Amino acid sequence: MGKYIYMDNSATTPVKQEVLDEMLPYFNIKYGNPSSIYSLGSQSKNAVEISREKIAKVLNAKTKEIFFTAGGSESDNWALKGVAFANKDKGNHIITSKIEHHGILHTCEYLKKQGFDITYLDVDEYGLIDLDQLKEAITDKTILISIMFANNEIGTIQPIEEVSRIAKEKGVYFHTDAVQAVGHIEIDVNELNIDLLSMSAHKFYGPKGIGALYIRQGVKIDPLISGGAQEGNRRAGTENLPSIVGMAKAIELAYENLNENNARLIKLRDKLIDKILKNIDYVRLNGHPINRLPGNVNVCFEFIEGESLLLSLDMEGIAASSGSACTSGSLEPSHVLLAIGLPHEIAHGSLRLSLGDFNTEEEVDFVVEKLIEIVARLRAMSPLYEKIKEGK
Amino acid sequence: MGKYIYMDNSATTPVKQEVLDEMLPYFNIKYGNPSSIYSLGSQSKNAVEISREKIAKVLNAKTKEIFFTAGGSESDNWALKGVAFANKDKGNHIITSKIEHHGILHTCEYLKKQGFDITYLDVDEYGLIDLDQLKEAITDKTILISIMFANNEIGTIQPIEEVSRIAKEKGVYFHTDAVQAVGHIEIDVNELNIDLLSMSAHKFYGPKGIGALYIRQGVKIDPLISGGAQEGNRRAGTENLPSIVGMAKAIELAYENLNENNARLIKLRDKLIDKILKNIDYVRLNGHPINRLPGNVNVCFEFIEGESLLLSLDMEGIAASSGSACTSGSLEPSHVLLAIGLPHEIAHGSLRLSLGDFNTEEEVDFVVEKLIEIVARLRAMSPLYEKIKEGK
Amino acid sequence: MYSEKVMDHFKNPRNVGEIEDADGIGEVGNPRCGDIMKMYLKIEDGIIIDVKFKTFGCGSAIASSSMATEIIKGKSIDEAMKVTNKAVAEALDGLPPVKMHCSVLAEQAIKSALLDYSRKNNIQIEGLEDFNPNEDVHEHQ
Amino acid sequence: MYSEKVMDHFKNPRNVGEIEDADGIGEVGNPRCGDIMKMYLKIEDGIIIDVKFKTFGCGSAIASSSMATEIIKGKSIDEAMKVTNKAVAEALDGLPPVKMHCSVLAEQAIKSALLDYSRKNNIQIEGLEDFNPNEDVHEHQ
Ligand SMILES: Cc1ncc(COP(=O)(O)O)c(C=O)c1O
Ligand SMILES: Cc1ncc(COP(=O)(O)O)c(C=O)c1O
Repeated sequence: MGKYIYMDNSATTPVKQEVLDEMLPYFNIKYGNPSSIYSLGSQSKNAVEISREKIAKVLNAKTKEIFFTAGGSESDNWALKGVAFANKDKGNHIITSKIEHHGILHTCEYLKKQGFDITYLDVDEYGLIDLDQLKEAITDKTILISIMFANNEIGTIQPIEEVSRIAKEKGVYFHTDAVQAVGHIEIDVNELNIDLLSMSAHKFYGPKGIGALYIRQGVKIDPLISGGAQEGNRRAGTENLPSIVGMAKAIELAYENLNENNARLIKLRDKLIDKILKNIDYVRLNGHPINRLPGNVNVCFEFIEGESLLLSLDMEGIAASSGSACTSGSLEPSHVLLAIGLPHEIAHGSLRLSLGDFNTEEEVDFVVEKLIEIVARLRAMSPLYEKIKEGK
Repeated sequence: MGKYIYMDNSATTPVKQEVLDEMLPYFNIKYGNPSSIYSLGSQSKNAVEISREKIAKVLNAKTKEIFFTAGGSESDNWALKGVAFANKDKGNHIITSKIEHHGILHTCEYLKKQGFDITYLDVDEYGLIDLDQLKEAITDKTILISIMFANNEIGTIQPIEEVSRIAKEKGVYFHTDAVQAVGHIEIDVNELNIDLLSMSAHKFYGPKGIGALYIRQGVKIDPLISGGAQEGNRRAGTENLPSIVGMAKAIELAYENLNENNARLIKLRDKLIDKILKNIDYVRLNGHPINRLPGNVNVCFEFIEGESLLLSLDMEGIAASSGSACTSGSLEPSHVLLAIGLPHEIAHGSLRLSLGDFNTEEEVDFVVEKLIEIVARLRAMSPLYEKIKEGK
Repeated sequence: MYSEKVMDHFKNPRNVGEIEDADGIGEVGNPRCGDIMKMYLKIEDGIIIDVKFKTFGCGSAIASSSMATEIIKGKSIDEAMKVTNKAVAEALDGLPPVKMHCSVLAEQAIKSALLDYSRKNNIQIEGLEDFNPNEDVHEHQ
Repeated sequence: MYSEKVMDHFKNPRNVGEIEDADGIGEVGNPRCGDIMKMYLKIEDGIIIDVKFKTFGCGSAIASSSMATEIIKGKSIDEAMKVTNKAVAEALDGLPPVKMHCSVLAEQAIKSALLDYSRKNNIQIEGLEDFNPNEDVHEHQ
């Protein structure tokens, strides 16, 4: 079998060696609490502020507009709950889409229980929202629009610039869950008119459990975690020093060679897509053919179920993911696949291969080879495929 | 000057080498997302569950009663907001004390704005709450009592068993902020009848940015961070794998030799207290003389101000902390020192030396020697001391 | 997540396939829910002399089908009727709680195939009076 | 946090002490707020020929006092009156925003000592008409 082939980079990524090297001294040498005034403490404070600056620079934000959190989910919760509660005198209506991450959707459900109204925008077969539907949805009670930058399952990139222009015209805050986009796509929060943006380091070769929320200066938002005076009094808790330093290093690395990296990834991605579509029948590509994340491949194999596909791939040393219900312990397949119009039985046969910096062309070839075998084997076992062959 | 002397272990601690060694593979080798079903993912899932089990065991909790968070502040916010909102049909009254950490106090202020009533119990000169006052404060609207296990500034340990007995008798949930206690004091959540307990790994030689909330089975609580199905659907976010593993290792180490370690620390602590009280005049010990954290020393030097004391100590290579206003950028000295009845001017002269596993007797001797010099020097500059000498 | 037995039966499922001239065929499950099991029985003198299956579903669905066929092969109809979902799960050294419905599906596939046999041959099988092959197995979780 | 200049003046404060037969003594600040500055002036022919201070306060309070005494030593009363808190802070290569009040305190200590001198000598010093030595410096932050 040889080396393990990791094609689930949208789920998480390994911490790059350069990132880990940067982090290490902060565990047990430069371990001072950034709030402490002695030298060991102010050294830590400096490290936090330099990290904040690095992240701000990449996004063209101001340094003081970056707030560290424990990851994408906290950032999403903070953005939504924080803006909702701080602006409830202005209105109680929030607009989002049907294909957001659960970090957004479940938070919206919570806000609904607290008296907020939520509109969930539809998406088309490629996963794109409809800008006209968005415009029509805005009322004088709308306080926030939250549309993800790029979808974690099907990779579709939304027309963020247009969304934020509409939000700005109507004087509504615009938040984007950019957890899958930061580190992978060029983002300028000013050019794109973004008010709040969520990110998470482990999606771009930084450590797990650290993220940030960009909050444009002047945006009215309550804290989610109150307490100490950290993060300009807006997010309490002793700073996760090594992870903050690691996140900054990781984002720097990600944007250092973004264009070359992405060119390579897109080539790999398109090769993988092409080979799958050519060599296997009854398969369809999910997500937008062009406006998609550089590393994202998402396909549905009819007549087979995703979990057995993943287990079979794992047996060959290949890590991937699926939107099948069986992989999550829930009964429903992925809400994203249903939202783009897939029938349940086809959604169950979905496979996401998300490519990253460490994947090679040889791996792509190997994976396709194995996929052909596995799909054939599972279909041979499938009573659904049998019917097709018999022409029923 | 020689080695840096770190006596601010209540602020944070270095990650122990054994802990870091345990963490390292999880950054870039065993980096799978615990929610993924392939082997790299289930390996991670196992690591999380084994860690949870280790922590549960130490506290005599059930494994599924331990929920990982990003630290003490998140745990405090979750406990208070989560219980408050989930039980608001039962009542809107919360009881806490005046000497809680800001993670509790500022969350209570937030809850007050959301319509909850908060009672802040007084403390005596040693920082102990009054159990009779507690009993009288409970009404039929009381839903939660939150009393810290041990105070972070003056080290006083509260009569937790009695507090929880009162809470239980009245059918009120009991939360304790045990951030300073876990890893330092034996805690049995069942014997002590604790319903919710906050902890933070960086206070016991684990990494920063990771903590946990113990939630007794059956306690009604809303999530603070909604989203993915992690942590039994109660705390969303990709698990901070290396830190979770590190926290578990750190807590194991802490309780392996707790009694011997504490005997050593208490000896050091008492030596430090004795020498300070004997060699410097106009000084008083803050906190309880006996019921205090093994490593906590907190004294007030009259006529001098804490920040200049800390800077002077730092110049000698000694890290410590103070409850002076000037160290926090606020105008008020520590609310804890004021609550135990210290006048402002004396509270400004407070010094906390918190001892840890790496401090030695030689360090204690050196620190006292330097303290004598520094206090004398600062007093020689102080117009307040001048008046005393002149008998004014 | 899965026991070694489950993985073994997933990797090398026993009795996969169809029986051309089956005496009883049962199909349970629902593609909407991501699992369909189809079971073929060859019965002689009240004894299940051959059994095959086809399954669309997750790893534990495939393993449960495989194990169920192994258990009933060579057994009498009465013995096969006594095979519960628990027996299938236990024979697999257990299933994760969220996957127990797969073993229920396997039990139902057996019963469904036996029902088909009983109807075709116009006989009564004790225990199948109230059996409803279209019952939603996910309720059993 | 602090500039090297601040740390230098904190470590080695200039002109610490008292002047026995001072011509003007000023004390500003409040122990409740954690800072008191006391300044002693020796004045001859309108020139500050000696100055000493004592300060209870944080590092920047001590450094600000020290710097203020250095600035006004040898200066005329008029020149000393023109020393602003900004000048003190700038001479220290800046102070953190939350510490600017320390430089205000230093400016007030000078003025307060000059006020004492003017009263004792029954003279008017321009600019001290509206000076209130008890004003809360923390308002200036
Ligand atoms: C008593 C107490 N509670 C809560 C906290 C907050 O913990 P953390 O900084 O890990 O969020 C601390 C430490 O800062 C503490 O000492
Ligand atoms: C689009 C999106 N939003 C939010 C999250 C949550 O991030 P985290 O797991 O770091 O909390 C993820 C990843 O899990 C994601 O893909």
